[in-house]
Amino acid sequence: MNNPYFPVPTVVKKALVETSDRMLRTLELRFLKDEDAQAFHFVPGQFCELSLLGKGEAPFGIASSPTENGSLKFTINKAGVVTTALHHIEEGAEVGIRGPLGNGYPIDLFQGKNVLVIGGGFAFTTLRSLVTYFLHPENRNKVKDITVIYGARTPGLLLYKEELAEWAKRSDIRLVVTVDQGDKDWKGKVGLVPNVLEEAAPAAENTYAVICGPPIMIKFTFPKLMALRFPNERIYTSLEKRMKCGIGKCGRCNIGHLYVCKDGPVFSYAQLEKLPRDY
Amino acid sequence: MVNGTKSSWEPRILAFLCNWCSYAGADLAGTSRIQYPPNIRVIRVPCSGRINPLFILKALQNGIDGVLISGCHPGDCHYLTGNYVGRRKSVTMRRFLQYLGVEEGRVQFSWVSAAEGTKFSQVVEEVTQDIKKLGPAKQFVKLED
Amino acid sequence: MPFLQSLMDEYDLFAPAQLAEGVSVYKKIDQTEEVDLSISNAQKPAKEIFFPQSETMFRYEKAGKESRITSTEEIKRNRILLGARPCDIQAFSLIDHVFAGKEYTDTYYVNKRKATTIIGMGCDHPLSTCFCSSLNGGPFQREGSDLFLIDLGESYLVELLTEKGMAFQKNKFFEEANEKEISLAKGVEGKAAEKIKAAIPVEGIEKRLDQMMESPYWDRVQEKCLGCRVCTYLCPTCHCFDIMDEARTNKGRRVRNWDSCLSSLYSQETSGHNPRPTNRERTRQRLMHKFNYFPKNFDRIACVGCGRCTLYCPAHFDIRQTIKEIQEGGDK
Amino acid sequence: MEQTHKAIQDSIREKAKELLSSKKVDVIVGFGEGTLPLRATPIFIRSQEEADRLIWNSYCENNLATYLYKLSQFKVGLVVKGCDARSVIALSREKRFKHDQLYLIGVPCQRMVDRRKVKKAVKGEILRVGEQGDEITVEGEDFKKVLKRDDFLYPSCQVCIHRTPAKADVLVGNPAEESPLVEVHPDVKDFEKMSPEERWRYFEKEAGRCIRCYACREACPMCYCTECFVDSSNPKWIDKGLSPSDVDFYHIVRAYHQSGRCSGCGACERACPMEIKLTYLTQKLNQDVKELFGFETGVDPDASPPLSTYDIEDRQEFIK
Repeated sequence: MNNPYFPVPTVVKKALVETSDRMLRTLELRFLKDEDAQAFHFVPGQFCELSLLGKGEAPFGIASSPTENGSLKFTINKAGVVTTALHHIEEGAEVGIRGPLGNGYPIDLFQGKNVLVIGGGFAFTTLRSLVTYFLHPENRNKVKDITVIYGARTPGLLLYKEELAEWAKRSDIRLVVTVDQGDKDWKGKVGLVPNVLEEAAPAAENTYAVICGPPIMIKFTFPKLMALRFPNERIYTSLEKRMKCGIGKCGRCNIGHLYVCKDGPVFSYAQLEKLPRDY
Repeated sequence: MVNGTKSSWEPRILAFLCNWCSYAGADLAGTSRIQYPPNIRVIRVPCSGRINPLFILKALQNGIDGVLISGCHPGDCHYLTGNYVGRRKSVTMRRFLQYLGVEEGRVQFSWVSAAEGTKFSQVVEEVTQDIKKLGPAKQFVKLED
Repeated sequence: MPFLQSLMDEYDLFAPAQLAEGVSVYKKIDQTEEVDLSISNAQKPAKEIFFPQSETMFRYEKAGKESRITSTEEIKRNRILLGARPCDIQAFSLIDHVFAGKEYTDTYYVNKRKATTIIGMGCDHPLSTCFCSSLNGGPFQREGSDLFLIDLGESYLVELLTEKGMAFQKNKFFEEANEKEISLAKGVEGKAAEKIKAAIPVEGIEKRLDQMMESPYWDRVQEKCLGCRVCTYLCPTCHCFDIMDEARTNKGRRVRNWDSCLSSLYSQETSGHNPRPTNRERTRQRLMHKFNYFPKNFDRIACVGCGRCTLYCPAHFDIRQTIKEIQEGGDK
Repeated sequence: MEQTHKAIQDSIREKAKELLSSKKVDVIVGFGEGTLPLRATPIFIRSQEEADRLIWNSYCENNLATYLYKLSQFKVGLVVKGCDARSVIALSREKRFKHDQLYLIGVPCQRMVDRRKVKKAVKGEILRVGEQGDEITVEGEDFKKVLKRDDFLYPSCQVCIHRTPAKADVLVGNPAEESPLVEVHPDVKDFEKMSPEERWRYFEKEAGRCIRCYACREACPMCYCTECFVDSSNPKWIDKGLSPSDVDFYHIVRAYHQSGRCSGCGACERACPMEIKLTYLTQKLNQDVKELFGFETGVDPDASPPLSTYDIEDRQEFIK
């Protein structure tokens, strides 16, 4: 029998500090064994438990896309014991991985539709996976217009800066990057995500919105989407809750009768509306 | 390591030394080339009043054979009263451990000033002898299971 | 006790045993004298046999950048759980849903469950706090047992109920029961059933709770709750756990320990946000999980009416009363 | 005794009604009827009409001061026994609530009955309990037994010499005579007779039943740390499993942290579902603190907690 609690070994291929405050670090992991790599199939929006023996485990959304073969990316916010340790490990170090876990974004539903991606701060990780997935030549035709609105508090806190620059050059994606507060080198937009959304949002018809960000951003963005006449069924978000097992056993991440780890982390607002406010 | 044959066994003793007196005393012992047993590992703390009883228990749990806490003599505290407050914690904790049946001598206390290099070496000598007599700590050690 | 010894020769035996006067648990038996079948409602329920309070998931050893993991999931010797009462046994069928699961199988739990033959035992002295009969159970319910014992004073009537049970058909300690013994057993059973007077109205409670998420009733419920974990740890159906590493330099183990939704840390996020910041949300979670969420997922109430939470709560919180109040619409 | 209880109960109700109607307090925290024999339960009364739910009997064993942290936004009328009042005074020294937030309804305590001891005195489940003078009558399906009340008191109650609250805004009932039934806590006495090895074994055996439910901690009014050392993940003082060393660690530190703060109420021990003896630890610490520093928790509202102060002449013969 397969033991779902067993971490599969990977090594850190590359590590990169993403932000000026040095609180976010992206790890690129490669499976130690080929068979593990081959058995690993995921969709954007799923997550993994990363484990450091002796420190413990913590869940992270997969930041890379299934189309980027060979390695997995995770962007880690330094906060607790495990994440701090993940900030200190060096390239070549071993990291255990369990996953992919959770449901992921409903990619099939997006077929033939426009996609509006709204991200804030370091919650952009699985959104990067989603965008990268659809930008892949094999998948680009699956959806129509892709609009990405991404904001951070300052320019230094933006994730994946090089990729953002590349996306900006492309014609098959509309990218709006905004910061709450610019600096002397910042030439882009300055403004809060909810406000930028008002200006930059595509028409709600035929469009799915995917939104991930800090609670305060979600709180103000959601009414704007409503005002833009996005129906609840077409707004998706990825939730975070304290998790341990990641497979719906240990209990703690439930919202009502659903478990964020197993039945989520991606939910539509239509689903959330029916659930208790327990998150 | 904690276990080992009796002949080769050397106790590991953890010493919490206050920065201003006992640590300087240990330093003086060193610079004066006074010999003392190499069984102690030193952790420098700002003041003997800084010692949280948790430190003592944690050390014993991790397999340390003895704990020494040393600070400034009464009246000499760099923070005026830290060692006095520490003294109350020491006496109550010591009595409590004794009451519970923890071997006497596992946890010891001393006053050593910055000028007392010789006293420091004597204290370490005594403590080491006491702990050697007691043998390896077993009571509180977390076993691998 | 040659019968017990014969079981121990072949199996790891688990049975109720007393740890101190009036305090008992289900434990692995080292000496037959430990077994005390008169214990009907041990403090800790029998769930521990399949889901220990603290369980090593694997051990690891690190050498340089490499590491080696050794699993502890395998059960090497078959097991017998002897003397569990029907409430605890019914609880297994509830937490089976969680641990066996559809998508993921919890190998630790399932391996133990499969390797175990359950010798249940009729509960001839139910307490006034017992309300198993209100929850599809009963003091002599056989469901879940492979063999079932009924205490006849001088002997036990043994019923072989399942394939695992039938394996005992030729056991040299068993004799064919006669009419008299069978009717005696029926008498014992009937008497016990009569004893359970408490009828707790659980009918429709799931629907009732659907409407009560934001009810002020929870303010009342939480008032006297101290926020300890007694009711959850002693509950035969509570199954939450935490996973932690216990490290010592290069070696260590990953361990899972019981956890409780009544602890504030349970849902505390690293960011500082806690979706269940007060006792109100936490006591609500406990009751909702048992009487609303669990039924939604598995069509069964996650309570077997053993009464332990009521008996052992330091603030004397009585779940029977709470159920009644909920059914009456809460804040009354 | 019954009469005393009844009289006290009436006075509590009367006082509660008065306090609630005059809006001097928002809530009365007292005891209500339990649903099982030998038990009372904490209740929270917010209106005059409900005040008749308040009771007083031999089973009002909880220390209600432990609920104060939840009620920081309210004016609270708190029913306190002598030991509970001592906790309140100790909490007040630690500035745990606002000066005018509390109204103490003090009850001179008749010492509480140890429900477990009573249960163990009979075979079978107790279904009814009565009390007459100094006798307790317990009845079950097929038995009826009369017990001498004094033989069934909690150990912490047997040694109590502060039955009358040292501080109360109103005292219901006459001050109790302050002499202990026994001089030394029986469990401390037994424990001290043992050799060090036996003592350690006994301690480990008791602690060995621990299920880490933390009922002892939560029942204690003095255990209010925002983050208890057992819960801290960084530094992680101890692991969360059942390794004897971790469990011993917890019990030593939980008890020791009560040095000079414990009122000796025994709530920790009463809360434990595994019946682990705990007051032989805290009571010993109380004795030590009294002997070494002349301090008793919550008796003198102006005395500093002993471990937060010092005396130049403190003992130090154990220091090299």
